[in-house]
Amino acid sequence: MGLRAYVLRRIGQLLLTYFVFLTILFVLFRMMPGDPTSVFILEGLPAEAREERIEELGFNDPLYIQYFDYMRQLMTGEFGDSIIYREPVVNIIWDKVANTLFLMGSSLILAYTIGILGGALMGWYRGTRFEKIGIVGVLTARSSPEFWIGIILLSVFVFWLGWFPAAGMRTVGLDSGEGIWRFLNRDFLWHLFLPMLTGAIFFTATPALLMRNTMLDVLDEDYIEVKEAEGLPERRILYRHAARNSILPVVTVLAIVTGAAMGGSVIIETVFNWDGMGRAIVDAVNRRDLPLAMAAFFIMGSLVIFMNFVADIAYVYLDPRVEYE
Amino acid sequence: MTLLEVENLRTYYTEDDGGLVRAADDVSFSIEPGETLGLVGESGSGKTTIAKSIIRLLADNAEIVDGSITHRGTEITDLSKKALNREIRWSEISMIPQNAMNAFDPVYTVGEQIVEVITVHERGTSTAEAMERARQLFEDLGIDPDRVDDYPHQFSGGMAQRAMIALALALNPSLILADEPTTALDVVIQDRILETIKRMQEEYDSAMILITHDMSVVAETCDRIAVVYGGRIVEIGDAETIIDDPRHPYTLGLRNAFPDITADDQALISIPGTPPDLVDPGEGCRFAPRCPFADEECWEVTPHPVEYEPGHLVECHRADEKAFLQAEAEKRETWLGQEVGDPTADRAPVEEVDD
Amino acid sequence: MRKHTESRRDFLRKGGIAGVAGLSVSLAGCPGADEGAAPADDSTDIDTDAELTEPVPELDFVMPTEGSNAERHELSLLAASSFEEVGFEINRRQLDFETQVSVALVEHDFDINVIGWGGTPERIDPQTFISDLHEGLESNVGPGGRNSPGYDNPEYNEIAAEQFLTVDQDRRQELVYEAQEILARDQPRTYIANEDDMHAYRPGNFQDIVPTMGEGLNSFWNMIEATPVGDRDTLRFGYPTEITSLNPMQDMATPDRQWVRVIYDRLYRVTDEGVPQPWAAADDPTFEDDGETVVVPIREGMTFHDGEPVTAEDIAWSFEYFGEHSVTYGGRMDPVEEVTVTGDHEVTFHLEQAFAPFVANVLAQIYIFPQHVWEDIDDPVDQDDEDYIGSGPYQFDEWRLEEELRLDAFEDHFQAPNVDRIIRVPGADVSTLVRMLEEDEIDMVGATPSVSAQDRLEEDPDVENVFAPTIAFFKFAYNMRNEVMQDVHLRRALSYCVDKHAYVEDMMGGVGTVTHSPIAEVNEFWHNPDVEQFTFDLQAARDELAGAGYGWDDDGRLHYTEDHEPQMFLG
Amino acid sequence: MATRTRPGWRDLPEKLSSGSRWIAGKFRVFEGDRIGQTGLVLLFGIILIGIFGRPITLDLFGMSQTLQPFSLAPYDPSVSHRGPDGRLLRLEGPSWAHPLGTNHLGRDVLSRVIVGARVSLIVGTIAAFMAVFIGTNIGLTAAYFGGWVDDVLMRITDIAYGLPFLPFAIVLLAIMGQSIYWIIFAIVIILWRSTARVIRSQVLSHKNRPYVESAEAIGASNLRIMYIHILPNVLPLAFLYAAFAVGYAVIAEASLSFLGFGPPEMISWGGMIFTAFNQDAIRQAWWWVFPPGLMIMFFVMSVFFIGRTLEMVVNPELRHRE
Repeated sequence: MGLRAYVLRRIGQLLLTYFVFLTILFVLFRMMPGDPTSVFILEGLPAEAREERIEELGFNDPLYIQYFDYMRQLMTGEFGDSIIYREPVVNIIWDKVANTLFLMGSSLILAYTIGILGGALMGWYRGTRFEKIGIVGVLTARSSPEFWIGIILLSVFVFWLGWFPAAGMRTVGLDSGEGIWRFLNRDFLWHLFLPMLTGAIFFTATPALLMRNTMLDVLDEDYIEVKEAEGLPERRILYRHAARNSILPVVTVLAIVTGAAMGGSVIIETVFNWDGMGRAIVDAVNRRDLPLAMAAFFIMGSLVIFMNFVADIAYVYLDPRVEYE
Repeated sequence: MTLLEVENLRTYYTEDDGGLVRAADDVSFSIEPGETLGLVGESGSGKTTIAKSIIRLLADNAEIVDGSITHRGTEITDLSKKALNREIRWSEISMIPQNAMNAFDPVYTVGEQIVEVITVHERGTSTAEAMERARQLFEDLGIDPDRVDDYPHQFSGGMAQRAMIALALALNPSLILADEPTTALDVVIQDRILETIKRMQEEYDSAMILITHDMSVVAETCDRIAVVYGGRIVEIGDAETIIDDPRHPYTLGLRNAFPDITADDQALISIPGTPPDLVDPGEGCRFAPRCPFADEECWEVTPHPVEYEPGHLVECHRADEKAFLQAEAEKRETWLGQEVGDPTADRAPVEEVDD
Repeated sequence: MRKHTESRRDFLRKGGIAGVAGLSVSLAGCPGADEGAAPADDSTDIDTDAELTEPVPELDFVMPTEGSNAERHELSLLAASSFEEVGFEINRRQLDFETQVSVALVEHDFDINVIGWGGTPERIDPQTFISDLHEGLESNVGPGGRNSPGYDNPEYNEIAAEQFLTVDQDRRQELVYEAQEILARDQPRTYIANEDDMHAYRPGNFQDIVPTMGEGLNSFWNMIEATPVGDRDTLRFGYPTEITSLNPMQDMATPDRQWVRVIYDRLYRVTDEGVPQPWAAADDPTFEDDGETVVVPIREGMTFHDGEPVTAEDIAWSFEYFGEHSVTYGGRMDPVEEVTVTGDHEVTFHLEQAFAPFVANVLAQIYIFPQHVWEDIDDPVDQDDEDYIGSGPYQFDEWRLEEELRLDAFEDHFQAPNVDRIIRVPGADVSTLVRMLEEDEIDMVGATPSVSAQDRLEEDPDVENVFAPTIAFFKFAYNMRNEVMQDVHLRRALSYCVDKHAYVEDMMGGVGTVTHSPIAEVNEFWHNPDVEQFTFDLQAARDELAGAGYGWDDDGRLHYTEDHEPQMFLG
Repeated sequence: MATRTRPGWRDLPEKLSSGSRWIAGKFRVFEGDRIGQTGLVLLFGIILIGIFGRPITLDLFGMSQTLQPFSLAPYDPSVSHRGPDGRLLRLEGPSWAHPLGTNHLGRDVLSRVIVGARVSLIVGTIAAFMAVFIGTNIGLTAAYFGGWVDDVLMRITDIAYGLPFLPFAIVLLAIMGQSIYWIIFAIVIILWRSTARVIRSQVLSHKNRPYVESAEAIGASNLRIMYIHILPNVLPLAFLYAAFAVGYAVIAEASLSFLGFGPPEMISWGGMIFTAFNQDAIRQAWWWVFPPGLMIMFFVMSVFFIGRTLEMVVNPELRHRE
């Protein structure tokens, strides 16, 4: 099968997966007990006004109508209005998506940089003390749930040393600029550091162990010996040849892990009060703001599915030897 | 001036249980510029270890414990890793491994890999110049120069081996270590590759150490031949002498194991038994357990090389009985009737694997 | 105005709002006296050896999860095991807040439900808390109505309706007392505690803070009065949830209201002592026609944030407009027939009939809008005005969702605040805010930290805890739509099983007040201190049950007996 | 056909005994492997705590039977302790009476940590083994039958890969109500997928081997080939995945508990940290936060360490080669 046909087939499968995912999403959220207006009852919302609101939100329509409406909305990239904020969900959600992407993106970049380099070194220095300590360290990090790592970092760097801010994304009242400069400034990075580190510690294990394992295979290959015989400097062999050949499975796993990391962001966001998508889902689910919750879930799921797709394609792309199944 | 001088080389491996494997044990030989030396022996005899010791490409658990290797007066064993990389490896001594398909890094094109070795060693050479040289090498070796942009997996086995030769010649080395360069190939192509190697070696005026277990290969290609057994060179001499007039029973046996280049009526006779365990071999000739001619002395006293003709050294107590040995060795019964007198023979025969 | 920084539990029982009676003092008429009806004594002799019939069905106990309310969750579990000890079978249903509200208040699918009512200042008037069990009131009935127990006692309904119309303050007090007695007797709910506030701030950054009853540091007056120490100009105020809207027309939740009201003025504002005082009004209103006409003089010289003057027309228009469009509080204008402009600086309200809490609940609650901004808007509820132009002491600057709400002081206001700017910071939860307070990233937190954090803050020299009592209360509601819960003795027995004291002392760490009535002790004028009290006493619970024809099998499981005759109300 | 093969079940005892011999043989890999040994010791300790933490009584038909009377936990974990003056011992630091102090309701933290082992053990093992069971069967079926069966099953796997775990679990628990069963269910839904993929590719490589072909040639049924011939060959891999799955399941349960979606009315380590976090006590009450956190870490570490050692059995390539 040619590359083109392969990619086309994958896209076909992607669409099918996607359709089923969306349907599951719809079913899940329609099954959810409680209705979004009830939050206001305690605030004194009269029963009549509540009924009106429910009608307006379309919760009284037959299910199939709601389903088609929902599909149509998603097709047009619209998510409806948030029930709580009474504002289009799109206005609310993208900021949170950006916040989560910054957080988890930087975490993963750090995790993969450390993981790949560390894993490569562990493989290169196989059988040494360094490798052993590396493995134990990495497994220990992987054994610690994110919230646990976060709490330790908080205890040490905030409560004890006082080096980093306690929570949030920006110093209260600081004007940090517009657009991308809202993120690329010292204050933001300073706030970002601990949550990012939490994720990085948690996610380092996968690339590090995988990298080490494939390194062990690669180092046994003849061409590594030839490269040594060629008199290439050790570093060059390590990074340009051994690591480069070991990185393939790591890259494909990266895509999958990226998806998983997005889902796991809720924990870090909770510990560090980071206003991201994960927390948005929890909040929105708790407050039965279905359009918002659905949109957040939808974006996150899309990201995961898309990254899995990218993983498949990346594999074909990165390894000249691969044959399309 | 002698190109490479190996003296009393001892390379030992440490096993997991602490045992020492004497893979090269007191090996001495030398090579003149442009000369081709064949290292012949069964698998596990230590010939690859000798070659790898020369460019110090030994595994982590292997060590050159004694001896010296000098290349044009430079003591290789004393060189720092950096100096070794800069002065010896590939620029002076390159190698052709047995399976070229696996000897190229699969994620770069062959051209890129030739360019890499050139630019790393010759600072100041631009990538374009290096690539031009790679294309030139390809042309010399009869490969379409445009194929420098192909990935290794796009080459056939024979083609890859030629590309490997191109890589080995890229820096015009004074010595090439060819480790079973044709074993992985079809019989049909083997000869052609061997011819190519020979032709290129002459063209580039490099010396070569050809490692093989195949007597017929060395007979055709080499100026001199060293027969390796149990980590030692048991016989070394001119190609003609070793092929036509050997003195060591092992050489005689090896000769039998391959179709005679001259007489084709001979059936193949193989040497019974297996190569010796090199962990703590003890006193006595290491070939004694398999040798049809071994006597008491052979079992008890380690033989030392003796020069019988100029440049022809043999390590055997009974080497002076040349005529007798040669005559007996041609008889099939000599080898078949041999009662193997050593417990190591109980070991299951080792499959022929490339070492 | 009383400014206090009294702290911590020493304030606990000192509190009280003497001024509450002054709420509608100008309406006070003749003192009338009626003895409150004594609790009826119906105890009959019971034959404890009566034959057991079927077991009392399992009770469906709806409670919050630990995440939605840890303290109430603990108490619910504690109570559930006490119920079981007495012989009930309990099905514990832990629900998150939204589901709980839906299940209990909308679907009425429960036997016992745990929920609290919030205590905003307009609820100081007993109307809200007395009438929510008045089944005759339309807004209480049906799904989403506040009468979640479905309590429908004709005697009570009558009293609840009457107090609402009684302008005479003392007479009304008597009726409210009586209503409390009936509730205590019938126990449609177990009133458990007032969950008081203990807020914290950094005295090194701010002084002159004004915590008020039911609101603590969230109080309007605090926003105006708090004075920075040193060259500080910004007050950073933390609150655990984000506001949902600043549009006064969709102002639906308490946190929204706290900020809408600093941007939009009102005619009167309820002081920290619970009394409405003139604000945009120049003086107290004049009541004519037995209270059916109310004349309000308007303060001169006020302007909106865009510089336009605030006119009497704006005000009259605002009241009409709000009554017409506000989803949540439009109903407040129901008693008003018409609003007319009767002078350059005078507005007159014509009521259908005299309404006791008119100033506190209408004039002091409805916002003043700029007519020139709002009159052209099609859908006032969904309108997307990002300028929020009002005439209040703060003007809108910027709102970054889930990040910051920034308001600037409106310097032209007649009572401009003491800070230049106020920033509201929403946190994911109170702990986050406390953390930020401790690290000097914010100045005040408008929510009660956990008991652990209170203890810690107590020891922090840079932080001060301030106590504010509340009229809010928390209770178990018994669903009287279900047959099993219709028996008053069963409900009373359940009430004996609730350890209110443990709740206040152990779970709330002392920041709370045990209550037996919907009207808080701190609401002195309306609170009836002599109602029947239910304190934790499992023996009393058993006696109550035994006396009402219940019995126990060998496993201690509660059964009905032949003697059992359900009785809905006592008396 | 002249001779029929024996029915599959007759082979079973033999298969089982060879299986257990195989397992026993594999324990040898722990020799000299310090990491794996540490894992075994940790796991053993946690299992002991789980069993002996509190007495176990079984109610059967009204009969109460005590299976295990021993209690490692010094106190009833839900009793609030009070000082001599009747005051609640709120957030008291470690003392002789309470080696790990007390929590915000005066409850003994040590007892709660000990009791918490059970939830982790139960959720971890049940979820992991269910996930691996389902994943193995799906992978086996998909690879063995191929064609549309494979296509359908693998698309289902893709969809499972599209569900982000925590959000999905939170929504699920919001719908179904919080309970330990639904937590296990949510974990299983997410965990089976990786096993399915790996087992599938492993089975694919076995499918065309001579032993399968010869089994086909003598007319063995599909089920027989799948479960008697192929399965034992991929079982080591399934065991390996089970070991790792236990770790993931424990982390998943702890994470859900930390977000307040844990099993209600059960003491779990994640839940303890949630309460401490929720009660804003992490700043002062280290004795309340660190022990459960360390326990989660140790438990997961133990299975990961063991898994790493097992991995070298399944994939000997990973052993250090010289």
